[in-house]
Amino acid sequence: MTYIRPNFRHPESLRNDAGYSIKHYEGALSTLCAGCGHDSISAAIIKSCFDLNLAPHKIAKISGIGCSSKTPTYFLGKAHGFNSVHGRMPSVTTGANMANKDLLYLGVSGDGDTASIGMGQFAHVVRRNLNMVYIVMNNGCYGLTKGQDSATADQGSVSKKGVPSVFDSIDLCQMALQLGAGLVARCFSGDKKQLIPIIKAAIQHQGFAFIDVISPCVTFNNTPQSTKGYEWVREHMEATGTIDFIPDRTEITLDYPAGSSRTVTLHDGSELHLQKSSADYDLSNRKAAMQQIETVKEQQKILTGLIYHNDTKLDTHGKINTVDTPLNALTQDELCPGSEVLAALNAKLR
Amino acid sequence: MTYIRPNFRHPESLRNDAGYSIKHYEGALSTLCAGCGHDSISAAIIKSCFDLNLAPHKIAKISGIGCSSKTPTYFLGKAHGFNSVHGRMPSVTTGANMANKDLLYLGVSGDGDTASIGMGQFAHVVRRNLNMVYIVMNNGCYGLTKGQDSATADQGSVSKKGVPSVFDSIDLCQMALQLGAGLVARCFSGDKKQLIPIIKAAIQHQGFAFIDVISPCVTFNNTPQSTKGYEWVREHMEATGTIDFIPDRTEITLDYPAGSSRTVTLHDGSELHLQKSSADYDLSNRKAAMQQIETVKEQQKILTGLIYHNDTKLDTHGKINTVDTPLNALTQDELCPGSEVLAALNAKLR
Amino acid sequence: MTNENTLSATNDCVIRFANVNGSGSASANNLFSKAVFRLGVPVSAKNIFPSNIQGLPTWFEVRVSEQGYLGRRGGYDFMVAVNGQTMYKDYLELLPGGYFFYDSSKRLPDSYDRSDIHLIGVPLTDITNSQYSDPRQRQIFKNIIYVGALAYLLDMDFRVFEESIESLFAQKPKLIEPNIKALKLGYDYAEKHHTDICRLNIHRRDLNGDQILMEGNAAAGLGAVYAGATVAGWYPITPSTSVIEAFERYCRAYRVDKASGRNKFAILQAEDELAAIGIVIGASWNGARAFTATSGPGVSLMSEFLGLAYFAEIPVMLMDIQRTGPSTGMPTRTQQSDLISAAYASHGDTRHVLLFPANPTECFDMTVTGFDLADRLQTPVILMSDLDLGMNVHQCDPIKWDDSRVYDRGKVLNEQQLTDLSERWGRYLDVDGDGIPYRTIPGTHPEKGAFFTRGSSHDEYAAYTEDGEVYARGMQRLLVKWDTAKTLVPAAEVTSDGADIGVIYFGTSAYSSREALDQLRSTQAMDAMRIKAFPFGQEVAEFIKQHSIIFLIEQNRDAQMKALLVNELAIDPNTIISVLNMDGMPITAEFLVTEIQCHLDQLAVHNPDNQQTTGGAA
Amino acid sequence: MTNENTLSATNDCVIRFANVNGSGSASANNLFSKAVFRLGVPVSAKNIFPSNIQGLPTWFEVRVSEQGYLGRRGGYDFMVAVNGQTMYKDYLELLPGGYFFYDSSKRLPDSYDRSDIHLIGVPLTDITNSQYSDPRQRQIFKNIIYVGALAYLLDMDFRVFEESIESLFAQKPKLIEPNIKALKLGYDYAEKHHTDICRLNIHRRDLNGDQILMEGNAAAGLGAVYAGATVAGWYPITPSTSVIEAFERYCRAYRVDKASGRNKFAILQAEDELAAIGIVIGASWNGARAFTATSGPGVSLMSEFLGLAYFAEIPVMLMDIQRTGPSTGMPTRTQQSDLISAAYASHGDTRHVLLFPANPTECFDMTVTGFDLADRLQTPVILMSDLDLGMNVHQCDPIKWDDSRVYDRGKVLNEQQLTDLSERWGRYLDVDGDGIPYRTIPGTHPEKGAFFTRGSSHDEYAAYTEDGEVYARGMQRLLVKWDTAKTLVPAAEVTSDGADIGVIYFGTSAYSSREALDQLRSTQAMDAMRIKAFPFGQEVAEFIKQHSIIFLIEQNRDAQMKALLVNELAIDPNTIISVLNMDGMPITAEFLVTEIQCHLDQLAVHNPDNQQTTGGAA
Ligand SMILES: Cc1ncc(C[n+]2csc(CCOP(=O)(O)OP(=O)(O)O)c2C)c(N)n1
Ligand SMILES: Cc1ncc(C[n+]2csc(CCOP(=O)(O)OP(=O)(O)O)c2C)c(N)n1
Ligand code: SF4
Ligand code: SF4
Ligand SMILES: [Mg+2]
Ligand SMILES: [Mg+2]
Repeated sequence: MTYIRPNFRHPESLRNDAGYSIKHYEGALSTLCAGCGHDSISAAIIKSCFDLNLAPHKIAKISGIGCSSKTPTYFLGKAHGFNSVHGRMPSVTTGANMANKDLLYLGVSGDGDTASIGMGQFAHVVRRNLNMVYIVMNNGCYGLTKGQDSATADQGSVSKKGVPSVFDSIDLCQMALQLGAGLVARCFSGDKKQLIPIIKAAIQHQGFAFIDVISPCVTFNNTPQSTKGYEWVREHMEATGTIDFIPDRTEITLDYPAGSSRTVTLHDGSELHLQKSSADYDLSNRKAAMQQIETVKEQQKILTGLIYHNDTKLDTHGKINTVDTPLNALTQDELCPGSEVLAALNAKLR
Repeated sequence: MTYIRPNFRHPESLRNDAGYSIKHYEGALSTLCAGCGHDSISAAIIKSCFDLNLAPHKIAKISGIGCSSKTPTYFLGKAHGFNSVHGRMPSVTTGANMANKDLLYLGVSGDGDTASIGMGQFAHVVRRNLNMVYIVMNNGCYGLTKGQDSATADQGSVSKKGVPSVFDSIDLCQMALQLGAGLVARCFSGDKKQLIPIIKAAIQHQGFAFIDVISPCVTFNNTPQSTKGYEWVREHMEATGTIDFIPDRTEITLDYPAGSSRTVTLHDGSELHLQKSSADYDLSNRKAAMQQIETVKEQQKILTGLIYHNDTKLDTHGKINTVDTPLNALTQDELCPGSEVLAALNAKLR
Repeated sequence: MTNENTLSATNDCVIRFANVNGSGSASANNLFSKAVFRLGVPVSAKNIFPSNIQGLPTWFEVRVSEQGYLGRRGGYDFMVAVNGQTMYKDYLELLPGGYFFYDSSKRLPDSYDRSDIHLIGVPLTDITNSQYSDPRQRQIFKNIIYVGALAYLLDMDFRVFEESIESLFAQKPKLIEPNIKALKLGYDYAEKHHTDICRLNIHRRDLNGDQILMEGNAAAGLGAVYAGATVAGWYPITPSTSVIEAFERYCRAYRVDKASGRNKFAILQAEDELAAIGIVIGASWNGARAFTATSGPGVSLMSEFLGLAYFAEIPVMLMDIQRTGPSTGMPTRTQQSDLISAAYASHGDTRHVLLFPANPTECFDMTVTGFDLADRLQTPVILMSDLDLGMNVHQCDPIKWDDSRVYDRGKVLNEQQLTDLSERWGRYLDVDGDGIPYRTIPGTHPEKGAFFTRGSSHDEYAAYTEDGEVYARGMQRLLVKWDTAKTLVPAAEVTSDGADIGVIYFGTSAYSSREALDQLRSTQAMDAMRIKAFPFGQEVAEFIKQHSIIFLIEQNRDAQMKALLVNELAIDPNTIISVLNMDGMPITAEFLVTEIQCHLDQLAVHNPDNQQTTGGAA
Repeated sequence: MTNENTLSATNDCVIRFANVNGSGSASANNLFSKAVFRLGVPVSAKNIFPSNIQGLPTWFEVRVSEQGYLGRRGGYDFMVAVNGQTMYKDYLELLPGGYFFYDSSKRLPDSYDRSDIHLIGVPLTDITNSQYSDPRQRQIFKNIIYVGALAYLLDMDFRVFEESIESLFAQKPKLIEPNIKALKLGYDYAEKHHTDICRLNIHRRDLNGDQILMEGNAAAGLGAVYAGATVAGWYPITPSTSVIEAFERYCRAYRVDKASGRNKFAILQAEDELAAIGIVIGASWNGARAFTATSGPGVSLMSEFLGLAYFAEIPVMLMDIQRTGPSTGMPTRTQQSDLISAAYASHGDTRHVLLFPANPTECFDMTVTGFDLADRLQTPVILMSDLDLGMNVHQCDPIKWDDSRVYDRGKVLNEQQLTDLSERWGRYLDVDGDGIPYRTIPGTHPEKGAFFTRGSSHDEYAAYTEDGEVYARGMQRLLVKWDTAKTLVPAAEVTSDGADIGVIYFGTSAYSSREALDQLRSTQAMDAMRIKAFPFGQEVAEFIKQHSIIFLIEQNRDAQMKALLVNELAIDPNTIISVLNMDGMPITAEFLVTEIQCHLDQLAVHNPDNQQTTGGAA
């Protein structure tokens, strides 16, 4: 039980450009196990929101059920949160987003919550390109119900129970790519340097941004033979590149060595800079991204980092052509046709 | 309303090697619209089962809800059928298969039934590699509820309603591939020459065999601008190859021109022969198959035919290591530990 | 057949059309019933269609009633039998003295040997074949021809048909003349060959006032527009789909921003019913008015989410257009059989507000009320319509809107109110004693009012708790809210004259119940109550208390409303006699009269002095 | 504190352990309660744990009762307070005259100022720190040390602890000595510093006969093995998960084919509860015995499928291990609040058979019976267990199996029977008049017996129909079957002595109810009935009829069993007084006595001559 604080600790007095201190982004005491990967992700979210100068109350954090889905209580205490039912975060977030397009939607889920009971809703929120950040805290198991294998547990991976998983695992990044997500990334909760810029990029992304964060469950799935344990992941990570998030390209001019780096420009002009990239494919090429995941997997490695980015597609609101004003802000006058039109309508019905 | 009869009409008297006439494989009067693609698929199923000499009563046909899911009533009247609830055919089939591994499981679904409400169950039955044939009668719409776009309706496709679909479509073959299906094919209900051998191959395949059959809905989605209409599909089909199913390779020796053909050998020794193939990739290479679908799609075409085949994986029973005897045939003696072991057990609990 | 047996009546008959679906008969049949309406004669029409798209039997029943009885009466006086598949059954179902209209292009088989009915043959196929060569035209005009024949046979003013055709095809004037020609073909043939055969007439009256013809689902969809609903998540299912279709249609008409062409509404066809209600819950939580419409299977699937909304106190507007259950049941037949599953949807101690509209006007009104109640009570409200109401065209009062009406958005704190708050705000704190706490909408205030919504147990400040006492306190407060609900829902409609016998009904049983009551009252005084909502107000309990014999009319097998009444009002079930119709067809007045009379006769036998009757079990 | 206030008793006390979860206290506490059991003294233990994995408060309550009362009594005599987070609350909750055991390594703050209790400080941290250096060892042995101290304080035979340790670590003998050492550390410290302080004793008796200690879920899992279940589809959810874990454990022990090492069972962790029950339905349809276990949220999600199984008549064995609802509620607290949602699960007219086990032995027996009933009745059967029963270790009768018992697989036609059939077989034809038709399993016969299963309406021959009469006939037959069910389900257990007052209870309320009855009967005659199943047999109706005052004990807010009784038996709800516990904690005898006595006092006031009592409303 700890308060989640980002590793990069700012003095309480330090304020970001929006005038908030880091405290404004923190939440309640975490009740997760000490060392749980999920807590690190919470810390990264806090730090990302602080750095991006977001108004905390303009964020809605929505989750399903599970240890992972509990985390929204532990960050962004000034934001409204919704711990819904198991596997149904996507639909609740979709409704929330329909009601008010102006908030930032941070969806948090687990691998059980998303890849099993929530698979249908996951697929369809991707397909609709809902403008949200979707984070899966992926530990390959059902933490809250005491460690059963989840559908992301790799075949042969061994959890605390000691029985190797027999079924193929579902790769959520590949699913997201397949279903048309605009930003797809995979991270490791133990690697904040990579995670934070990617969360920032996901927040800035217009449309559906998916981050699969491998997040070890220290209590039930952190054995040496678990492919979602700290040890295994650290040893098998293969990164698309070392990543910097640059909020405003006019501001800083970093000198990246030519050829070894590449830049992803986000819709607000901010940039994601990949240094010393090991990924030799075009990040905006879906087919290439899919291949790359497979190729790295064939080498018994896990591809991490930003895997795909493309923000040319309309989001759900764009597709269904809603007005700019959030729907929840339209007044009765704007919504109710009034008595007059009824005369004509009734007449037609005679 | 018609009785479904395969196009290739055998005289009633003609019997297959198992001694059944074609009548043994037929079902009740179809109540689908005249011209509905689904009826053609039923006919192809009838013909395939006849040709394969299957004992009709050793088949279980299971479906969800929809026009497509009604079809099991219209074929194989001697087989038990189960028209379950919307989107849940996979779980019912899974249970049935667990109970008796010795029957052939023919699962029939629609694109609404599979790609929307049934997405979760679909994904997981693939993942478990259940030994079954899974046929989606894909018309890009919800026929039975009068023509709403389904999740397989392509963006821009226009149904009878006249409003272009705004969301991306879900490609079920790609999903199946992604999730590890052992046999993946796409066919067109209007092309029996391709469909029948593939159904046969799917039946012979050990493990999960998936066939996405584009099957026009003449009533609600057969406009010229519908990418699931007869016209569009006929014009945009791109086949992996012209296909022959050869039941026993020792029997017939066909002379295929070298280089232009390839052969897929099924677990019982039968073969699927692709002539004049336009697919220049290895059918047993998953990555290549995925790429091929995408590549053909980029050319505004639909890849049809056998897309992928690999039967090296254990099916669900294999993975969970069940005995050979069907579980529903185990006797009380084999199942009940009896009173003796209770003495020891009770003692342990004191 | 003797003349005495011949059915004869003016503006009082039931005509049944037996067709094949997908054959275009629906529009012809509607043309006929609309003509009756336009003649100023009350009419009701029931479409009895199969659960497929084309080629199966479908029926259309038109009730013509000068007395204004709009329910099903029972029995058919006139059969338009143009479906070979069902013709013999249709033939047998005709009332003695009735009229059997058929396509005489083929002669009737010998088995059609009833001597107690009138045969009216019109060679529809021959006529169309001789007049039209295009097969599609043949099919369509065949239907119009029989309507023309009916116009003659029933002595209807031909002009009203012409006018209908003219207004129907105002956009496609080319079609007017051929349609009128087809009508005439039928009219003329009947006039020539069946002169003065039919003693059923439909003559012009002026009984329909300002009434309109509308489907309940269209009215509910319109109601959602007027109530200010902006978000709809839904999944197609018969018979609810047309609610959303109507909502979309009316939104496109009234809710598109003129300048930008953009929509002041968001309708999402969800991937299933779980997602549909998830969308509604998310949108409602975020301050929009949102709703979904479904039928039984959808309600079952929404059950978990309904429990969340109940416990986390989120407004939900759900329309359940009931069909015949259980399971897939008869998807195109009506029933009132989701009462228990809707009222107590979800595990644990839950209960939800239900509204029971009885006609399209009420579908509109109760939808608007439903949104207000959901916001005020912060809980799910379920509009319990049914297939009969939702998908049939009903004659009803015109839709009205009072421009001074202001939406009741309930206890929502805005930014200023939050700023002004001096005490600590608690999301689940009952400060007014009505069991309803104040809520806030995300994004309202930079510092105050944020809270965590959860389906797990929470204290008054929305914090997670596993303290049994705190949990129990919250659950008890929900009962206080439930009591508040009783005072806010629409009250039952009571007609009381101090009789011993009370008849209770609700929803679409209202039509036939009223007719049955009129008949029964000729020999026996009876009071009546129409229930409009659950939970029940005080008036419901009182009505039951005041009557020694209660008949409760329902369209289900298990007397579900009785279960609700008995359970919620602590009523002795033995005081209630259930009258149950469960075959999926809208209940008929005839059935009601027979059933109730039969019970009364039995009671009279058991208690000759008719004193301390306690009623029989259902 | 005066001596009179000091609690003193032999073999009659309640000890509460306050710990932090994930700290290894569970095994120490179990060691203690098992020692009581092995001393031949009846014991019951309740684990009150949080819905997280590590670091939150958890309690363990041990009831020691020479009289054999195994429910919660109410009140704590002895508090082992080793959780700082809750210590003060724990302190306040101790009964006057009780004993407060705490870690005296740190001195108690001044606020701990009660003068009516005994403080027993043992410096657990100091002792462990001085004895062990490894932090993990420190944590584990700290718990063992307090158990050792208790052994002295409660004057328990130390040998029984040594034996327990020896048998516990029979496989890891290295651990025996250090554990015994830790026990001794505590024992010795207490002996030295708290000599003869505690007047609560636990002395050896021989009261436990051949009883065993078992969790209800383990018994249910074992029952499924004995019943011949081969297929389980499931989805993890507390508190049901351990049913499947037990099933798997016992299958691995008894159901692996020796020769091949292969499994005579198939357990699939499904993707969700919809799939879990889908798997069960598919397997049952195909002739295997199949089951699933879940809790409230799962039952909600299974609702649509349960309706299918009801209507298509497919055996389903479902175990609902109830927890506190609604929604996610309190996942680690108990309740009996899924009765209505289980009994009437799904839209349309549906009803399902429920079984109410009251102890692990019954979990076993009723699971076996449940499979027989599901097969015989071809319908869902739901075992209504709860967290208290399922996840706590209960002292109960040993599990028994009669080797002459033959599974009742119900009316299933085999190949020979099909061949021999002379009449046309109808899947839904009631040939015996009991409402139960004959079914066939796929693949049985090459020519006969194939049929189409559907959730849509069907005739007697399983053909699709939209004929309302045929549909209604089928639905009425299901009521006949329901009547048959009443004669087959386990009968209620009635203890009747002709008293005016009858007390009804079911499930885990049985323990405390019996204890309360013993107390209440000292002043007032009372009969009792324990309900074991729904639908109710004739004996249930009769019991209610025979008693002018009925108390009905339930662990939910909404009196759900009362609703079932009233609705199904047409009982006047006013004759039943509900006694409801709803805070998620197992009901206590103290609560029951107080509540019932209070009602009785009120009744006495209203009816001084105690004559025509009609009971008060709940
Ligand atoms: C409908 C339903 N089924 C089952 C559960 C029980 N349950 C709670 S959390 C959980 C799985 C959590 O796994 P995951 O999403 O991976 O989260 P983690 O705890 O591993 O972070 C389950 C099955 C539930 N709450 N609701
Ligand atoms: C739970 C549930 N929701 C909705 C429906 C209504 N429904 C029946 S069929 C269908 C869609 C069918 O579409 P598809 O699977 O593509 O089959 P098609 O008719 O196009 O062959 C729907 C939504 C239902 N029967 N059950
Ligand atoms: S059980 Fe696992 S996932 Fe849950 S809090 Fe503990 S370490 Fe994290
Ligand atoms: S509606 Fe469409 S899918 Fe359904 S039967 Fe007709 S053509 Fe086929
Ligand atoms: Mg997980
Ligand atoms: Mg379809």
